[in-house]
Amino acid sequence: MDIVLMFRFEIILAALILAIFIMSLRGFDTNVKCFLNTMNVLLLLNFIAGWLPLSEGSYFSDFFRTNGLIVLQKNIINLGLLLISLTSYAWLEQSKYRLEFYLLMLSSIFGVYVMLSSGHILMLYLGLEMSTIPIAAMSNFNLKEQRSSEAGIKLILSSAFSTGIMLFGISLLYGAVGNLSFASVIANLHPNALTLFAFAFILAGFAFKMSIVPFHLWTADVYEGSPIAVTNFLSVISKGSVIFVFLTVLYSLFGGLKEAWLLGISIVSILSMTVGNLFALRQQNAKRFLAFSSIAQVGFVLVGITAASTIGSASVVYFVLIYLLSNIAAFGVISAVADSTGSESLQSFKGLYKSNPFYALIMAVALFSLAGVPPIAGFFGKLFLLTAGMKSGLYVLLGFAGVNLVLSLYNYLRVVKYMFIDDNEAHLAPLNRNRQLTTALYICLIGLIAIGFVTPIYQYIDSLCRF
Amino acid sequence: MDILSLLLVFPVITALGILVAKKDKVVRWTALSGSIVQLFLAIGITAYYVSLRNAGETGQMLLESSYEWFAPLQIYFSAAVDGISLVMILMTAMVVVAGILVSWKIGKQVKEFFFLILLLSLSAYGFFISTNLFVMFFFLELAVIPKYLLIGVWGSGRKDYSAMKLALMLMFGSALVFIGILGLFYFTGAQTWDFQEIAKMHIPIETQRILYILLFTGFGVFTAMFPFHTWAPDGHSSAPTAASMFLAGISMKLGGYGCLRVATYLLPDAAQELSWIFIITASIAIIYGAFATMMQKDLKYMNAYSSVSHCGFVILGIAMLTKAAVTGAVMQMVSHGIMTALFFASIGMIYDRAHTRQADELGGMLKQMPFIGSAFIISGLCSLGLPGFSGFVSEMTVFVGSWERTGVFYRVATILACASIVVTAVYILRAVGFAIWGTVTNKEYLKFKDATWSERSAAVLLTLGILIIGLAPFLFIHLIDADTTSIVSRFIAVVGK
Amino acid sequence: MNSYDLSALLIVILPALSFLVLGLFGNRLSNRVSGLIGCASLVTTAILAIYVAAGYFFDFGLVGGVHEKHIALQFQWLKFTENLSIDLGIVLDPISVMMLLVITIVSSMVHIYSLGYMKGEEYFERYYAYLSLFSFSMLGLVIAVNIFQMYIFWELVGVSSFLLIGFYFTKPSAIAAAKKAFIVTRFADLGFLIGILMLSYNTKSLDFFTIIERLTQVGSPYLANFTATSFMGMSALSWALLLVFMGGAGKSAMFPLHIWLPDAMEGPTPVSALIHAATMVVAGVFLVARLFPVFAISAPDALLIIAYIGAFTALFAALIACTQTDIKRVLAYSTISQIAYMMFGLGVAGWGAENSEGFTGSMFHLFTHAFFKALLFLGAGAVIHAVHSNEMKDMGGLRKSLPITHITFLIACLAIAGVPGLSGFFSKEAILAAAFHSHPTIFYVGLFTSGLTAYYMFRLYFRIFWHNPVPEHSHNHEGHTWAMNIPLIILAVGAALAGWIPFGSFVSADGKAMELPFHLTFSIAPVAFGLIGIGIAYLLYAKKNDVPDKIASSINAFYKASYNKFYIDEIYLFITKKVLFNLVGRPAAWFDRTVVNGLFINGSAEATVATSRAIKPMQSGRLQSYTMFFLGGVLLLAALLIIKFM
Amino acid sequence: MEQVPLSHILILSSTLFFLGVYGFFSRRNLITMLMSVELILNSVNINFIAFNKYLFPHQLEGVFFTMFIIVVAAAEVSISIAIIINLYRRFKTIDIEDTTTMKY
Repeated sequence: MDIVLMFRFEIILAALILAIFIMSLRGFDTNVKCFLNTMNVLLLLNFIAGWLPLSEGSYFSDFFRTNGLIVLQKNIINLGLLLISLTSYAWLEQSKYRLEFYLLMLSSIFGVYVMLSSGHILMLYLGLEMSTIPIAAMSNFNLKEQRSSEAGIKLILSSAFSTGIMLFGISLLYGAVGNLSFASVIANLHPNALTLFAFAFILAGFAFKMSIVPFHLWTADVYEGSPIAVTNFLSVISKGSVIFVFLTVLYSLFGGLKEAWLLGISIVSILSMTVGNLFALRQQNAKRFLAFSSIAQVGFVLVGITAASTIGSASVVYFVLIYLLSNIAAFGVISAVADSTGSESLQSFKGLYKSNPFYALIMAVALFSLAGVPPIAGFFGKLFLLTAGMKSGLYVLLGFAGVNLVLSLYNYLRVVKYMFIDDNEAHLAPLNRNRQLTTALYICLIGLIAIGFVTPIYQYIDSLCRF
Repeated sequence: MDILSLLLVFPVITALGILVAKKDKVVRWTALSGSIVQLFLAIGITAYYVSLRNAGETGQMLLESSYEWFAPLQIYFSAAVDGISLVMILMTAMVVVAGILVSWKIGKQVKEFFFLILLLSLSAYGFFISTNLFVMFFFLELAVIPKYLLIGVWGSGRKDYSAMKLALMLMFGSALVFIGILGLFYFTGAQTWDFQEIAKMHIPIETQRILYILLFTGFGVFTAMFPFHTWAPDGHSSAPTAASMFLAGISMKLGGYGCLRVATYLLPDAAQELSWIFIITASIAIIYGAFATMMQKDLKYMNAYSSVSHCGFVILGIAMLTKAAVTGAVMQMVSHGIMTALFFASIGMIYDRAHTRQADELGGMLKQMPFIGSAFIISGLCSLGLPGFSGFVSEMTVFVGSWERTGVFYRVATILACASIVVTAVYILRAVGFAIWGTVTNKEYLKFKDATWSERSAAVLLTLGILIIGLAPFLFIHLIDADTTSIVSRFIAVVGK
Repeated sequence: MNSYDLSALLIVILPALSFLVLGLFGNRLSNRVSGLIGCASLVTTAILAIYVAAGYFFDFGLVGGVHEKHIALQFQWLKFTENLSIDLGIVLDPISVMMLLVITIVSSMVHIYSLGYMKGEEYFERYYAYLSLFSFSMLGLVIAVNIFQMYIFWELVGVSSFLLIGFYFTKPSAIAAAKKAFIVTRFADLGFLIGILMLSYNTKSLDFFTIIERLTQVGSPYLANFTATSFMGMSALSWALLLVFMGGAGKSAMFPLHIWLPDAMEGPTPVSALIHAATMVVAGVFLVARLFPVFAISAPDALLIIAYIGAFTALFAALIACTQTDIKRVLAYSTISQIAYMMFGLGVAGWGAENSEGFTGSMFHLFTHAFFKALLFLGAGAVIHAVHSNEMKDMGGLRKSLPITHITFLIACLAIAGVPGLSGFFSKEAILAAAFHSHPTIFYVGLFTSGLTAYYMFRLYFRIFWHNPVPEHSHNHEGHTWAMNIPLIILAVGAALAGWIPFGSFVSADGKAMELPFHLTFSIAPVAFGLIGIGIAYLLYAKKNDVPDKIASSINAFYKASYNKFYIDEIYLFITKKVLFNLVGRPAAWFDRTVVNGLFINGSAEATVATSRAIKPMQSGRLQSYTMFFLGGVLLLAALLIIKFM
Repeated sequence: MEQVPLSHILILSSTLFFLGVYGFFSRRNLITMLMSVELILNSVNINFIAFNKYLFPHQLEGVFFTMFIIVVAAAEVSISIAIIINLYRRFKTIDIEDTTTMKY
């Protein structure tokens, strides 16, 4: 029983995947609405199941381990999964390959789980790959679209390249320590040329997945080319999960090289914040805009990570939760607008508040949360990251963070201005709303308001992060 | 539920009421009644505070209360008041009521407008009562977006530019402030945000220097300190009347309060060592702001620049570190808050009718609209520091206090500040002569009606405020005396006596 | 609080009350009612003032033959520091009681006079409100116990004069004059303020009598370290006192701060009579008199400067007065000249029973001048009311149509010309005598000026009442209402007889009664000068002839200069408009817009945008360049780490 | 016969690695780029094997890692090929230089 509880995420997911296979054989997906709603219900159950009583421990000679924090992270991922599937309802209704979509998405999630609870670098590697490869296929989902396939090829090739680089680093690490289980790496990792070299390469691999400057360049193109649902998934699930793992990698795996990675992380953090915001400054395509904004956000996450302590990981997890909600909300609105106007340009948001106050308000809340403006939860998320960052007394880093707060505020206010202040010459008709999307948006809204004020949430995260 | 939290609960309730309200009429009345209740609540709290003091309560701050918020990060929602925060709260409540009255006729998106106004007021109350630096910062930030939207949506002129500039500059300021309070959080030894706790710590001077500059500059941006003042003229002039009243009346005071309560009070050694920097900026702001005002044609620009000049007195008083000067700074904050609100209100009333704010295009307003004209003149006279109005007592207190600092540097700064009263007279009288006196130039103006009941009551309320302080300053002094003493006692060393 | 104190308090309160009533509800009252309220309150105060004065001079003020100061009321109003605070209060001492008399009497006269003069004017009630406000502030000024209290009411009289000058607020000239008056005096008040700050800082007190005590006692530490520092050959104390005097000079229109007073004649004539002749303009004299002991004992050098400024102004203004054609302007300049008399009267005085006759003299002159100058203005007002013009050329031969005005005006002219028996004679005599004893040069200036005074006053008189009748203005205004005539008569009586009061026994620097010296031999010269002046005026202006023009053309340059007030206004205009506006204000505004905002704020924004443009190529869309960046990043990172930590 | 020293093998693998990288940067044909990625991965494999054999012979961890790498690489390639085929349908070319519709 114990093992079932411990593997519940993986088991349920495997079951779901299997179920989809069977459906595909039986052709259950002919009735679109029924299929999609079933999937959403199933994902909801999956999310609930995540909260079953927990059991810590590790199996397969520490290849697989789980603990409260990991369970929480998986739950957050599940929440994101559910919300994404809800928001992409309208799109999937038209799409021919909705079943494959779920198939690929779930298998990618499976990879994420493996990655999250890996106790060995091999597992880490496998999880990373399993979570990435399906996304490449997903991003190419609009088979008829040039941009989509371009996105696909860019993602797969560059990820393959980065994998190569990371693996090279891992091989060097192997050469240095001889056994790649986390325990042994932690035990006999000493700062020397080889390990530092290896660390740099491995860091690059993760940085690629988190799209940290200067390893970020694929992000914008892929986000723009892929279908909105996939972009959403990329920006929230894959990025978030890698951030979670990155915490473990830095704090425990490379804990021995702390001062080394402190320097490296601060540099790339400054770069990501600044470059991300500077690029977002000029974007007119909504998805591309959010791509760069997410790059900047990761920069802030890195500021928090530098704390290298409870507050560090707690604030990061807390932030990722908020970031997930805000981004999903934003993408949800974008998809709604894009569906009806057919354009993903920010211009099409002009005068949104007059025609669709609901969407406009959701979007505004999401953007304010990203910009870190009270009383939306993003404010707390971002400021806790900075608070964590100050722990190591890096005034320079904090200074850049401050400047970037201003820059990012400008970026987000630009969109707010479109929605609330400007009025649209081509008057926007009230957009069609389906129940699923609305539900998802409401969940995000409530979450974004509540997380800041329901104190137990943060305390729970904090209690899990104490190590 | 303790009494101070009521100050926050009422605006929230009112805001929610506005959200659910259907008709504009209902919205207006909800907002008005809510803010009036708030005003009386503030008065009540003050009375209660005074009674406690007279009963011999000797805490630095009274009516303390604390609720857990983010316990792991030491963030508690803890509130307390002393005289200084009380007078600020009273001023805020007054300006809020007046602002709502003045924007009675506002046409579009009434619900949103009053909602944002109440959000602004909420932020001000929260800022003044909270003793936890993080919460303070939360409320400071809370005001930024409402300001942006108020200017952007309801504003006039180059509103997009002004709104964006205001939001960004204030964000910059708050970023500095936040880094500063993070420094206080970590490097004061005890990891706490509570400034009464931090005040007990001894902070090494090197840390103090950095943090003092960060915090004072950061809050200085809010109170339009030279050279970070340029958001003020554009912002004020583009904003709708009520928003201008809030910006100049309340938001700028958040900055001043922060400079005093956080920067100067918590970092006394650095303050003694480095306050000369801000004495310089303040004197520049005062005299140069006054001269810049002299050249303005647009009445709102004029008052905005004069606000820069007047808030210079606040900075000067705080930076001079003598008791009288600090008292004067607090007085000036309250006085300027009310006075400038009245000024903007009367300008707004004129603008609503004439649709121009160019002084030379106006004229004969006093003949056409005696009430509004008189309101304008009264606020003008208060702004040029006429005895009997609040401006005089506060400025004189600052002067006397600044003169306590011996040494040529301080004397020169003080004399410059004094010199500004002449320039102030020049531009105020120019404005009065052009816009208010004289004959009606434009035939259109002959159709103007004088103030409506709501405008009248707003003006009367604010004028009362001005007169109370101006005629009975001893009440005011009595309220804040102990607190200024306890603040100044931290840097007795430099002042000598 | 005995009846005297109570009535002293009432004297101040009543006008304030009537101001409040008229200001708040004036627009609901009829003109008649509001006028009556104003008059009633002021007449009451006048009666109370006489009562208090009588009480003070003969009863409670007199302690062992000396007029001690008596604090009727004092309370702390605004506390700056432990020992610096603004107290409001009422002090009764010779000069303040004397001023109370002057102000209340003249003010009540003006109130009554205005009933007729302002009949049917628009904003009648507002006019009376302003008048009451002025009376209140002026009374508050003279009874000040605290130098800051004086400053407060100083500002208040300034603003009420501003409001009254600008009473016809639709007339551009009136607006300009009001602004000029306020700004010039404000500039002077800046000096006053800084002077106050210096005094208060060095004496640790704002209370008049404490300051005087601490700065006059021999060997008091305050005096010592105040006079220790000196600047440009004068002690800090002298500088402080001169700054204070600067305020006084502003209000009392001493050269070069006199420019506002002639323009102030734009206000209604009764206002000119009250504010710009009798009361407010002597505030400066009063201020110096209040601090006289300090001046006389601790800073004689400052006092000397005052004396010279006074003498110069007296002559200067008299010269201008000779050529003006606007009758009110003539009176304005004569006012300046007469106040200057009082100034140098104080200036030449010293401490001690024998030297301080200048003090008494100037106070005496202040007292008498109030009567005859107010009378002159009211008379001029009556004339203007009749002919609807200020210009001499529209007048002449009015003695038939305006007998009462004519007689009273003549009395006033004789008084000011110093004809023996009339009030002006005695007071001017005292001042000249004092000057003669201490500073002969000043005495000769004063002597010559008194001649000029007689000349231009009678030039005025003849030009108005004799000369050749001008055909138009047929309509006879004689006996425009009793309201206008009664004050004329009362004041005429005052102007005639005020001189016979044994003034010295009431008012003196140290409170001890003193006998104003009076030698027939001495008084020959001034009287002679006066008569000569009158004679010349008679020859030139009694009948219409072309001699004046001849003379004018013969001394053309001088005449022009004097006619144009020696171009002082132009100089001021240059300084303010050209220098302040164009060289300070404009650059400041420009700097703010272009440099601070443009360069500093917008510049940073533009820089940001430019950077974001510059780094655009990074995102070239070409996968291989992306991966190159990738590899470059890795290698750099690795290199950095290895260099840093190996 | 004595062994080839580890260093030689490492040199070889590194050369291979950079060859792959070079190919990846210089080739414009997508398929060729995939092949260069394979080169990179193979250099990694050589590393693992070498380290395993020379330094830690008692465990087969490196070898197993290699196995997994090969498998994953295969999966990767399959997906890439699929995408490339689809891309060819859209662009009528598999030249990397032409697939740059999205930039800046």
